[in-house]
Amino acid sequence: MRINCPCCGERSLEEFTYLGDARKTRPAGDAAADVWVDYVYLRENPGGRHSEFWYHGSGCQSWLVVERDMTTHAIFGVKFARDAAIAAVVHTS
Amino acid sequence: MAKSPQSGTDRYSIFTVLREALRGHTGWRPAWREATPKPRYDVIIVGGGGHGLATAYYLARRHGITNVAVVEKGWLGSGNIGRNTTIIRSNYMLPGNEPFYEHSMKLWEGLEQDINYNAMVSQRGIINLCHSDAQRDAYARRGNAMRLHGVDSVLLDAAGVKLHLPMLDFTNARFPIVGGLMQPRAGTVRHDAVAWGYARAADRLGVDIIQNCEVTGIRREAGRVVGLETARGFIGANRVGLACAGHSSRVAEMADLRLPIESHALQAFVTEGIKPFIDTVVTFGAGHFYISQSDKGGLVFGGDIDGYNSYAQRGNLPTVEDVCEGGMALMPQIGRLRLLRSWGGIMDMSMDGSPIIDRTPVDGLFLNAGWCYGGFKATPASGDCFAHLIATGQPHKVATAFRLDRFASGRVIDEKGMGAQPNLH
Amino acid sequence: MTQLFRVPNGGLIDRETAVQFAFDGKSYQGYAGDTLASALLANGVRLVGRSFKYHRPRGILSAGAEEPNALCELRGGARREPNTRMTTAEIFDGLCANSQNRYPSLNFDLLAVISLAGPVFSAGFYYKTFMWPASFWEKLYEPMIRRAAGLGRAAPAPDPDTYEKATAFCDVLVIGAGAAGIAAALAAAHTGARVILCEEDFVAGGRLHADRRQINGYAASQWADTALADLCALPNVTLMVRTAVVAVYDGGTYAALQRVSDHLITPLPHQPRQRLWRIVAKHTVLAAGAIERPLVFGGNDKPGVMLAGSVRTYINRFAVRPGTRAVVFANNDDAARTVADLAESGITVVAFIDPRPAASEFLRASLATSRVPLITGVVDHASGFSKLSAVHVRTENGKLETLSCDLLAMSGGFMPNIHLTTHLGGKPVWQGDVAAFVPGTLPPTMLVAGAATGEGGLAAGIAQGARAGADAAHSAGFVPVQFPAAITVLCTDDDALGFAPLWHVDGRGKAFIDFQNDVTATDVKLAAVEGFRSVEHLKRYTTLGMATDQGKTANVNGLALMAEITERTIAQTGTTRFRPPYAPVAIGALAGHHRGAHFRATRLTPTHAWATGQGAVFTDAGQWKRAQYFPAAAETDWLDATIREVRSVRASVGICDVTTLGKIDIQGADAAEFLEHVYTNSWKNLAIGRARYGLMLREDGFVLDDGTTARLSDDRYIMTTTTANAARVFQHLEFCRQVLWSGYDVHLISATEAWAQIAVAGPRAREVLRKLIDPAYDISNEAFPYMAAGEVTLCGGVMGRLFRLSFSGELAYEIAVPARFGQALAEALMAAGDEFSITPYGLEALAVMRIEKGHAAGAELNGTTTAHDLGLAKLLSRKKDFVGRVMAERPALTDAARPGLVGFRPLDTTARVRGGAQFLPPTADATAANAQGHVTSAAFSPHLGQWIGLGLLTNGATRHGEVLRAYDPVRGNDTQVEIVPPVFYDVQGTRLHG
Amino acid sequence: MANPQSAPSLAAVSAVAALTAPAPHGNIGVAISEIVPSIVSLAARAGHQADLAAAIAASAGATLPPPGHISHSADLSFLGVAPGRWFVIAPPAPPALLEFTLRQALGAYATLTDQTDGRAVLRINGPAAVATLAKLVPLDLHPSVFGAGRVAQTIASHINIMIWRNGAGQSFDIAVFRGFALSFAESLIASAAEFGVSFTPNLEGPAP
Ligand SMILES: Cc1cc2nc3c(=O)[nH]c(=O)nc-3n(C[C@H](O)[C@H](O)[C@H](O)COP(=O)(O)OP(=O)(O)OC[C@H]3O[C@@H](n4cnc5c(N)ncnc54)[C@H](O)[C@@H]3O)c2cc1C
Ligand SMILES: NC(=O)c1ccc[n+]([C@@H]2O[C@H](COP(=O)([O-])OP(=O)(O)OC[C@H]3O[C@@H](n4cnc5c(N)ncnc54)[C@H](O)[C@@H]3O)[C@@H](O)[C@H]2O)c1
Ligand SMILES: Cc1cc2nc3c(=O)[nH]c(=O)nc-3n(C[C@H](O)[C@H](O)[C@H](O)COP(=O)(O)O)c2cc1C
Ligand SMILES: [Zn+2]
Repeated sequence: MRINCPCCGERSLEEFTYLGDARKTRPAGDAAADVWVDYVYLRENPGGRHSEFWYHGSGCQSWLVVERDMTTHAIFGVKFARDAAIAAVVHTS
Repeated sequence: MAKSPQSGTDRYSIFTVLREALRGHTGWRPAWREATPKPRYDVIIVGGGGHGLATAYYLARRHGITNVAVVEKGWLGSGNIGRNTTIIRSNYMLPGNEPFYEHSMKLWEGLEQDINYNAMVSQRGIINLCHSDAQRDAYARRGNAMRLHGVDSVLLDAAGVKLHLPMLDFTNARFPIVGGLMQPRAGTVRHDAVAWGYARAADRLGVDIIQNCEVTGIRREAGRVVGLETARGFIGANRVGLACAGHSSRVAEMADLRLPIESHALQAFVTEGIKPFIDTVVTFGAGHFYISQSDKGGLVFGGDIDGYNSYAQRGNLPTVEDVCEGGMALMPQIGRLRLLRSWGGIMDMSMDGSPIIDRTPVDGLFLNAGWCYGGFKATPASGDCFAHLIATGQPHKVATAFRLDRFASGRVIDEKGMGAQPNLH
Repeated sequence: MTQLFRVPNGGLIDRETAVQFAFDGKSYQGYAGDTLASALLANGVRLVGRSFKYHRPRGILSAGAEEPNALCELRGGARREPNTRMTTAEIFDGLCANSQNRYPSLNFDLLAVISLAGPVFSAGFYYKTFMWPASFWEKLYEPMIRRAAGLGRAAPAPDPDTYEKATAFCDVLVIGAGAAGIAAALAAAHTGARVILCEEDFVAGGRLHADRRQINGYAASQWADTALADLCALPNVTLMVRTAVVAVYDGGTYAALQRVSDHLITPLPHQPRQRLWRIVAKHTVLAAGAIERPLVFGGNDKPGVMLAGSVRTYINRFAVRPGTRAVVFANNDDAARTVADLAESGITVVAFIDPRPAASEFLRASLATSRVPLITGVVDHASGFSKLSAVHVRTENGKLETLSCDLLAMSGGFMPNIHLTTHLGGKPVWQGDVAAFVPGTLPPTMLVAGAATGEGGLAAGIAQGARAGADAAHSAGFVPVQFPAAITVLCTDDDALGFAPLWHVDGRGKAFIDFQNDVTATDVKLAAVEGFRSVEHLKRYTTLGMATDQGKTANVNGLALMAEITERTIAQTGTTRFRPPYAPVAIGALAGHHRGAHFRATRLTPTHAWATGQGAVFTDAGQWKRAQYFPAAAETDWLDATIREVRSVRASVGICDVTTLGKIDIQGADAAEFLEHVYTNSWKNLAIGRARYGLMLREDGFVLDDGTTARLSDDRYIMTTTTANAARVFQHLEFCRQVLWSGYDVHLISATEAWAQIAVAGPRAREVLRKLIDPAYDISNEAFPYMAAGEVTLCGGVMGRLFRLSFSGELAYEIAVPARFGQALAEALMAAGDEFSITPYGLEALAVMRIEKGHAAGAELNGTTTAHDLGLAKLLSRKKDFVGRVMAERPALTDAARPGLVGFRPLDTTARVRGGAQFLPPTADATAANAQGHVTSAAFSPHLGQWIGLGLLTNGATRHGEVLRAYDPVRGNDTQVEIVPPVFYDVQGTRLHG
Repeated sequence: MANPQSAPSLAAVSAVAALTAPAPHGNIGVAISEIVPSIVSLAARAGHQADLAAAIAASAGATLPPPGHISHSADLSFLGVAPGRWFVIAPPAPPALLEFTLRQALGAYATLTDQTDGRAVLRINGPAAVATLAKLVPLDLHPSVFGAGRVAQTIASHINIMIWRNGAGQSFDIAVFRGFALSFAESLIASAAEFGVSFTPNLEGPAP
């Protein structure tokens, strides 16, 4: 698998580490307990497109959000997680 | 308790084999009938893997519930039961796990006679290697916990390891071997035979095994299960047990459930067949590598999961290299042996690395999942405990910790201490 | 006389270079350019192996990677290589090979008696018996089965050769250098694309060298040479022979195995035996040709029964006569070429046996030219003891006719070599008109050309190749250009296939489908009877296709027979899944350079060389090598050294390299705010020039790591992490910075390696440092108290950082200098401390002192402990949001009954307790129900003169004074211990303030 | 109190001091040498990207390159390694001098950390440099892709590295974390051995 890092270009899997589901946003400190349980423990795990955090640890050390198909491994897009995070904040506020 | 599954001419023994040899093997019955779905069953088990088939068998055998169907989307045994590296062991550390896996080990020990099928349960022992004093202490902790549960465990020093495994690299290793934890009763089992043996035994007790029957929906009325939509039509049942391993999330989603599970690919490898080379199972944690030899002669080995979510039953090259590097580091004699085949399976990686055998918020819907890369060894106990839960509504006494709500409560069973990150377990 | 079966002229062998080799101890001669198989055939050797289960005598079936029979142990000693295909092994002077899986010899194999009991040893036999008594399985049955199973033997010693891995990039990768592949490479290369052409064989050209074909008036072999020469002249083309592409991975990544030195007796100096290439290709053309299928009839496995196309390969490419009297049996016209080539090379062709009712014009014409009779019918069975002596033909009118012969060339049609099209999950589809599985969905950037498409024909193959090569280059961004002439004008001799299926002849004797695994037509029938009708069940029940050749010649025949028996079409029946690798790959090659000491990189501290000089014994801490202890001359074990080191530190002063602790330089206007989120305790009020202990949780509320962080200036902090967690913590902090709190002005830089950091501990520590730190800096207790931190210069202006931290409980500092000075600093400290008998100390002594002080470390920070467990609950701030705050409050994590940190000491002061022992009530049974916790760390305390330790004990904080058992059965220990507070030394902490 | 005059000055030691150089043989396809440039990491403070760029233009006369590219001023090279992050490389100098200088020039706009001692840098020169690096570096080093002025961070032989091309020829510099330097140099020399390799340590050692 090769991930096209928006900073470094296309690189092989071994440069990256995987974290998981990127659709989640960290709840506010005062959110209800079950919201936190959901955030920490429950996962989307779909058969198709999955949005996920990857860390380019052997490259630019950026956290990325990769849109990838869990069944075919096809990658649809890669962006900086920082931008995704900012976009999410803008979107919800 | 139902009667012994097979009797008379259908029994497997050297005599029936001889008889059939003489008449050209025309008298055998199919190992299991090709059942077509009935309109309804008392219990439907989704997933014709090891756990699903064992569950059906124990439902019939121990609880007398025989109006049972196992529905399988592909061919029986096409999931992880048909692609795992066949290691069985009960060398767990935490009290939530250990009694369960030991129960499984005991069931393995009597399995073949029970189901009248030679699954080649081979108690050849397992050795987990350690490379530092701290690791040795951690193994001692585990070995002591096992002893407290009445389970065999032996702490070996380097010389002790060498006695069993002279081919390991004791002289030039990057991570020198200081010892290991051995469980002599651990070993391997011929994986496909487990599926076939349980299927045959369940079939003989009246269970319908329905292949090529993908579940596409879980029909509910007023919050309780009434049956399943499948590729072969609707099938009714008030009790449904999910034993879908790597696909658990997708099936649970049909009942609007989200699970504390990610699906990950684990690869495995086999070499060309060679004459006996290694007599026990060895795991080399520092190198992400473990190995045993199949009775056919192939070295069967594996390592870490690929590390990203996947349903693809295959992995990528970095893991292949990583595993083979581990192999060469551990036993440089295998350099000229050839990798014959590599494949992958989809692991139901849970958030604490331990399984779930529990009810779900949907009435009548039961869940058996979260086996990670270690559910093969659990097959008999998982079937027994899941059957117990479905039949009685109560958790089996060796599986009380495998609750779904443990993530909310914090009573996680985290052997490795990696937290809610499945790819690290 | 040698090489009696060599044709006098022709072939791609070098008759000038004779090569001596040995098989089963007997010497033979061959020529450079031979494979072991061709050289053995040239010497008339027919019996070369024994089958897996029945130990049947076997000969050479094919001329390529699909070979199921002709396997040997190649070379000897540590270079012994079992299961090597003679058909692909190049010979070299001194080659030595042995047959395998036979006892005592190839000609006289006692185990062949198994063949007599064949009916009992049917498929699935094992599952039905060997069950009684249960205990006999491991002791008797299994060892017996295992000894009989397996083929060759592994080498007896570590592989003496080396391996390499390398990465290559190209626009177009062409797999297979036959007619189609050469055309593809030429077409792609002419657009300017970077092309890699991989060929498994040691000679490029594929069937162009194996068949006597014509292209544009040239002999095909000559056309190939010219085209390849053209290719090699282009700077943008790399031709790699002896290189098989073995696997396809995501993202256009391919694994290819280059056999760099397998044709040499040993690799040249500095050369690997093999090299694994990871090829990253924008686009790919698969032109891997096709594999011929055997026909299934009784005795089809006798030495002397060969694939018709391979017979041509031996004749044309190797100038070898594989027999003297031949029969050809085929259900297609391609085998007519075999008749012609046999006749031409002086082999008598007795007949062409053809099951098809009507022969094509092409076939008639070719047979007429060679004057070979056509018999419409089938071979009912073949006979002969250890090699073929006759075939028994059932003619169309039902008569059985015996034809004596020593060679049967058979062809059951062709199987396109589509292996690599399936690795990413593509499912082959059955194409009835060519009776073959052809590629289904392809990997995203792959095209297929030539015989691999299932559509035969040389001209068509070249045209397809050229088109695919051009298309691939175009997709990779290159502008189409006109094809070079060699692949534009195309004129070849006739192509004809005219295939009609014949899956099985129901005749006499064992009819083999999978030669290597001894799977017969009867086994397939048995599987069907027992319900193993899915092809995947068929495979697993009978082992069809599971041998070293992965059923390259067997699978289609097996599943076609299953389809016939179960009255399904082949399309409905389907094929089993192909899996990487395409051909078996040495594990050594997949590991490359990473074995032995180079398995993983070694990370060395700046004082490594110095510590080595001090006689240090090192231990692994992740990838780091750290000094474990420094044995002195008279000391016999680690404990002596450790006790001395601890005593020296506690009495005077010692030094220890602590560079490995993670150091993270945190800068920015929001640095403090950031720390508030990642640590549980508060940071904003930390003064410049001060350090503080910090605790970090995971989001699930369990402890992730701990360490100290110092504030160097208004907006700059230096954080330390534990050695073990340095990388994970850094990654976690970057996640917090980039994702969770992405608006902050804060930057993280790992500075672990930039600074050599040495702990100077003990009552004389200040005096030692005072000698090195430049006088401008006041390091008196008042000016630089416990937990002070700051920049200093030392040794006359060398910049440094000084931290007053103490893990040992003594007056202690950590002094950091740029890494290049690390070794000199250690030396300077030793010199400055000489008057105090300064001592270097290692991890063991460090551990003793931290246990005496009750500091948690790896064994306690094990990922399952909470702040409460470690007695650190007071560090959980209630005033802010930090990672893990909410989940840490779950009742199960704060439950007082959880195992909490305690200290303990054995009642018997001579007793030793070790990590991993379990706590039990003193009189309770040793059962799990009574277990109450465990010993996490233990050490001999020189201060107390006995073993002590830390543990995690249920309700630990309330149980000081209780006596428990520390139960350690795996080491044969069972000791009574008193539970005490987890601080054994200087409870008031006065020493570290001293 | 000790006499400051008697304080020993500290000697610098190379990260690959322990390397045994290969015995020279035949042609030298690859010449490997250790170099000791000053290295400082540079990042823009939040909201000050433009100020930083302007300050660099004013003080060093260079433009800050995008990731993967290098720009030069008279003495300095700026290596773009991540969004908003660069490594500044300069000729050998005493520790912290480069950081100090840059801090004076860039002050409030930049985050600076000296990395000189954190890395060891090896220079790989010669006709077989690319063939050698193919065994270690999983990047396409073809001049059309990784020509003059290109830099990348990647992983080689399990070790994180930063690699850049020197000029337009067959010359590359590779920076590794100091603790890995010996391991990496050994792999590099082993990979180059078949082409003929020489190794030149930095005899003066790093600047004191
Ligand atoms: C490479 C590898 C190595 C392993 N090694 C070991 C080992 O050495 N020891 C060990 O203990 N464990 C090992 N495991 C783990 C073990 O194989 C699994 O945990 C265990 O097999 C899971 O239970 P199962 O057998 O019921 O799963 P499966 O066999 O996967 O059964 C689940 C079944 O559910 C079916 N299914 C899914 N969705 C549907 C649907 N919608 N409708 C109908 N049916 C459906 C699937 O087709 C599948 O057949 C390994 C796994 C792999 C992949
Ligand atoms: N219908 C048919 O299938 C059929 C039947 C008989 C003959 N033919 C003839 O076969 C020839 C076809 O030419 P072609 O170029 O397609 O095939 P080819 O067999 O000439 O060449 C294929 C080449 O690919 C190589 N190869 C295979 N797998 C490889 C791998 N994984 N890695 C590297 N190399 C690999 C082989 O060693 C071989 O040299 C024509 O002459 C055609 O007439 C075709
Ligand atoms: C224990 C074990 C041993 C195996 N031995 C062989 C073998 O000798 N030959 C072979 O071709 N495959 C062998 N396999 C692999 C299977 O062929 C197959 O790849 C695996 O069961 C996964 O199925 P799939 O490849 O069809 O997805 C083995 C698998 C396992 C689990
Ligand atoms: Zn990147």
